[in-house]
Amino acid sequence: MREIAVVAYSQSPCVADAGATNEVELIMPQLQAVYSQLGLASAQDVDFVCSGSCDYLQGAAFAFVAGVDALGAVPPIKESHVEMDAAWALYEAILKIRMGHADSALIYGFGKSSPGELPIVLSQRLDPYYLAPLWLDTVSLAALQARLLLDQDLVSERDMAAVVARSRRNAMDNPLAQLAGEFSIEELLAEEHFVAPLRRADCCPVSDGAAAMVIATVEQARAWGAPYARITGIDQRIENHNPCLRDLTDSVSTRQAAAAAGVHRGPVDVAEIYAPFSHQEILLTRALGLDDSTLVNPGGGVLAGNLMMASGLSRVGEVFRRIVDGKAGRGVAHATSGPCLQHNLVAVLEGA
Amino acid sequence: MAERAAVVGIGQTRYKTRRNDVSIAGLLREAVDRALEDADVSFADIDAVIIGKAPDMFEGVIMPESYLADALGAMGKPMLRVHTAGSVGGSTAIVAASHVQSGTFKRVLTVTFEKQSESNAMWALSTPQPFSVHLNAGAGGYFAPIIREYIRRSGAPDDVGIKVAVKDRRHGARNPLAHLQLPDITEQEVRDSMMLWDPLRFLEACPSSDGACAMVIAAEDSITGSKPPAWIRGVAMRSEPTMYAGREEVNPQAGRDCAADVYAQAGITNPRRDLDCAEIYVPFSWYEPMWLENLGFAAEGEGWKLTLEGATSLDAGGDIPWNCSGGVLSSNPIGASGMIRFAEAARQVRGDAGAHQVDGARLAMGHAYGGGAQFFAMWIVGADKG
Amino acid sequence: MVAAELLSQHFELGFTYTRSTGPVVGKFLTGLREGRVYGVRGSDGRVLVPPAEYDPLTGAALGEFVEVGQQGRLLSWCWVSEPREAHHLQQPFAWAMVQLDGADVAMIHYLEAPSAEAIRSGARVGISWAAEREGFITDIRCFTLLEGAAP
Amino acid sequence: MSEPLADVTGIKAPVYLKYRFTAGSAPARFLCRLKEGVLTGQRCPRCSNVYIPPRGSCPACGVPTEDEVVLSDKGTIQSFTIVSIPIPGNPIQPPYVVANIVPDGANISFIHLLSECVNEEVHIGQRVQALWKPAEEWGHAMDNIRYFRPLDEPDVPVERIGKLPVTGLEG
Repeated sequence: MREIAVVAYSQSPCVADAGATNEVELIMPQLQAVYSQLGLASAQDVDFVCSGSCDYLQGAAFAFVAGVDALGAVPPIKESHVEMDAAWALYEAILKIRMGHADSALIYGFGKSSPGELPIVLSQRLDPYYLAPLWLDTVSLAALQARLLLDQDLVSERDMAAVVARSRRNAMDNPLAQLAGEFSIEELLAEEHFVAPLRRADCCPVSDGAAAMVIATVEQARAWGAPYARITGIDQRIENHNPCLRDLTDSVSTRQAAAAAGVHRGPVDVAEIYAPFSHQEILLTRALGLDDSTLVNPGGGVLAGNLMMASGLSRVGEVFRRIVDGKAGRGVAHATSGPCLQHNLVAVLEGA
Repeated sequence: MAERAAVVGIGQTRYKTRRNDVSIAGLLREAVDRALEDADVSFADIDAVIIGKAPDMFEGVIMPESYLADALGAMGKPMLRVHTAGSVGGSTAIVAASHVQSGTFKRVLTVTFEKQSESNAMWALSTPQPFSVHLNAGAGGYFAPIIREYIRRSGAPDDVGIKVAVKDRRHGARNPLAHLQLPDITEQEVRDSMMLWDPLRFLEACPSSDGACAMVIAAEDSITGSKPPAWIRGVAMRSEPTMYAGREEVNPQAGRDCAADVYAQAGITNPRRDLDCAEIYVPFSWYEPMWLENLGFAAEGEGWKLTLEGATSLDAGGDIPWNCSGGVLSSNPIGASGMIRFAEAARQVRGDAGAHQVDGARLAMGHAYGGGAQFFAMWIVGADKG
Repeated sequence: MVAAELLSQHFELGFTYTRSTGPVVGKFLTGLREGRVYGVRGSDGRVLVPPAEYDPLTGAALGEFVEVGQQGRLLSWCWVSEPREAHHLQQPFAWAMVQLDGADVAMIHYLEAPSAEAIRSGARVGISWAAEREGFITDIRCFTLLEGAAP
Repeated sequence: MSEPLADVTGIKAPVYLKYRFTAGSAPARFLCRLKEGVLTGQRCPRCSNVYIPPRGSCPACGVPTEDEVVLSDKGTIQSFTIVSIPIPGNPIQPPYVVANIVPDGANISFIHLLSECVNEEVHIGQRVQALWKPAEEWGHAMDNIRYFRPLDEPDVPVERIGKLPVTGLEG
């Protein structure tokens, strides 16, 4: 199988409200950034383009069609789109390179979640007969999961606060983060509950923004002369939809994807875990089989800023960045999608 | 470099205005169960599931692949949800094929659907947003002016669209799954039908259907089922922006480039001669002559002549029958319409197209387009490995 | 370049979808209208409530219905101190994961309770039916704590 | 005793979501000038084509368009259709003409209503001009232009549609 590498990555700041910046205007700066990292002029200089987005975030059908206006797709390009987080667009692009129909690909994800009430919007992702009509919001669903972990002594509220404190502290060095600062566990625990047992700080913020990445065969990466990180494993698995039909104290699909991606074949210096709620970071760290030797979410993770439809791709991008900066030799990126971690993707990246 | 892959199972629902006997999952399962049976496999034999549909607003279920995972036997497997507007049925088949052609999986299930009766297609395709700078005149309001320009340029007589409308409905009457069953339709009926978006009449436009289409795609060493496989000989996709200065809307470059790419992969130098039949996305009758030119079956300005000669008609014994299944003009569950074209092309080369079979078909094309005729997906399938 | 003011406007994206239920969902909703709760037996023998159309393990079509009780045990819950506009209860309420008697898995619905302090995991709860039932999931108005269940 | 009810086979599921939509910066600039009764486009720094309504990028080049250009409210019909069916949410009664109009000075058309015309005589290349609502009714909306209407000027040859300067055929 062809060896594939991440060669460029850029992410916008996570902002609560991008205001008068539309989707095209969100995407373009990120595209320009990855082009400039490689000396490319436009999407014409890669072989394939794939994006991830969701119409319902901004409430307009065909949101992704506007995204094409950011690409300079004249003459026409080879292009595709997933109505998913862009981490799955990355997955599609990898298959395209593996089959030999491309040597390089541009991947981008974007989301402008601020126009709607995101936890309520996403309640309509639940089954349309039993759960969606109840307007069971995503924060409440996560809180039900957190209660199970707490009741079974698998996690404590103090553990959760510790995750938040570390995220906020790590985010202080991350200029793209939305929430950062020095907080003690006691301070966090002193906050009142939001949707008990969750406090507001246990929940990721809603962010607007975009991210872009270029991947290529290792041969093409070398030809471009840019630093790269090889994708040595990638896998994604889905589980049952109804959260009551799953063991919510574990993430079986993350375990499956991690095993298939080969997470355990070597040391993991860094892990970027897509955990929108503090307890989920603990749960996912366990499902990925990681211990204290792994640095988890050194930029604060999505608790410091969550670009719906791009955060999964960003996790891969953050691992890439640490590897090419020489801060890690081997890292794991995780992306999630669906109610209570239904669908999970795991990628392993290693230095050149 | 790509691994060889083939369609080994195909399943479709009956297409209808309103499938009010099934849930959304039930609609998909009808197609999926038939595809699995056709391939003689069960969910246990499937490595990954690839699903496609057009905008989520049709059913008001956001990213419905989440809810559908259980019904598609996807537990513990990879899943991907494709959305490329109207071309999505074709793109989904191509993305599904890439799971096998990349050497990553042996056997995948792919399914596309639309349950348009849950809402209103016209509404779902043009949901209101503030500060809209365009007048909303429906899909026909977008495409009718392009058709008018085609007619002006080519000098085509005004009954070409009518002839396509009759031909595809007569084809559809051979296909028991087709939504519209109009075996006795006449040109006069089409001419007399209400003018919706001049020059487009009611009977020259596609219906709005509920339905699903599924396929099982397998690697060369994992072929199953008793029917011959349809070998995937070429796949291609192209996109261009909806509007840009100087854009050729009548004969989009994305379509021409996509066709050139897929023909090169399949070794086709003259599509009319080399292909035995084609399933081409024609939601408005006039798109047949337009696509005949765009896809290189006829010279520019000459496509309508093939239609008038009967070259695209199975009933007239044409040399290059188009849309023997009845096409989008006979059935249109939007998200599935592209995959139906791809699947029907495969049925032809498997010799399994029933009453709309083209005798001895060995090489066929499936085609889909979407957005403002800006997203294209095409494949060539053959009875031979190539 | 002319600086533009920020142009914002509220809008509602909405439709009243007409969903056909198919036989399994239809059986459950018909039961609700009659004040009964039906589950379905899965391939592993578990009773799933609300009934799944397709087996969560094998994907097989399911259809063996089992009537279950209208009381059950609270497996998990969370307290919504500030209900959102879309929520059906506008006083502070809980979401509940309830395993009904005779069922092997939980279902999620609203739980009406005086306060978070009145609730504990494992509590006994029962269905409070809507005054008028039409064959919709909201025929169950919510769950309520059963008398004497609170510690 | 009332008749037993039939089994449930369908439900009505209202899905209504509220959003606060904010126009993008390029569209907002366009709409603010429109409120003053001025049609503006934006020029691509790379290919020099002028886009109306501007969407923030030149779709062909994929670069931001920031150079604003004031356009004429006279234009040419690139193509059109006569709409005979009612469109959900559109109050205009059919039949009416919807035309792809390229305003002088722009290189792309937009769709707008054409009126005060004989529907059967509308044709490609025909010259038209905007009829504006009274200024006091202007808002951030394209319907500040009530409709376009035919202009007594010679037709534009097809190959020149989309290529006229702001001064139209004279220029």
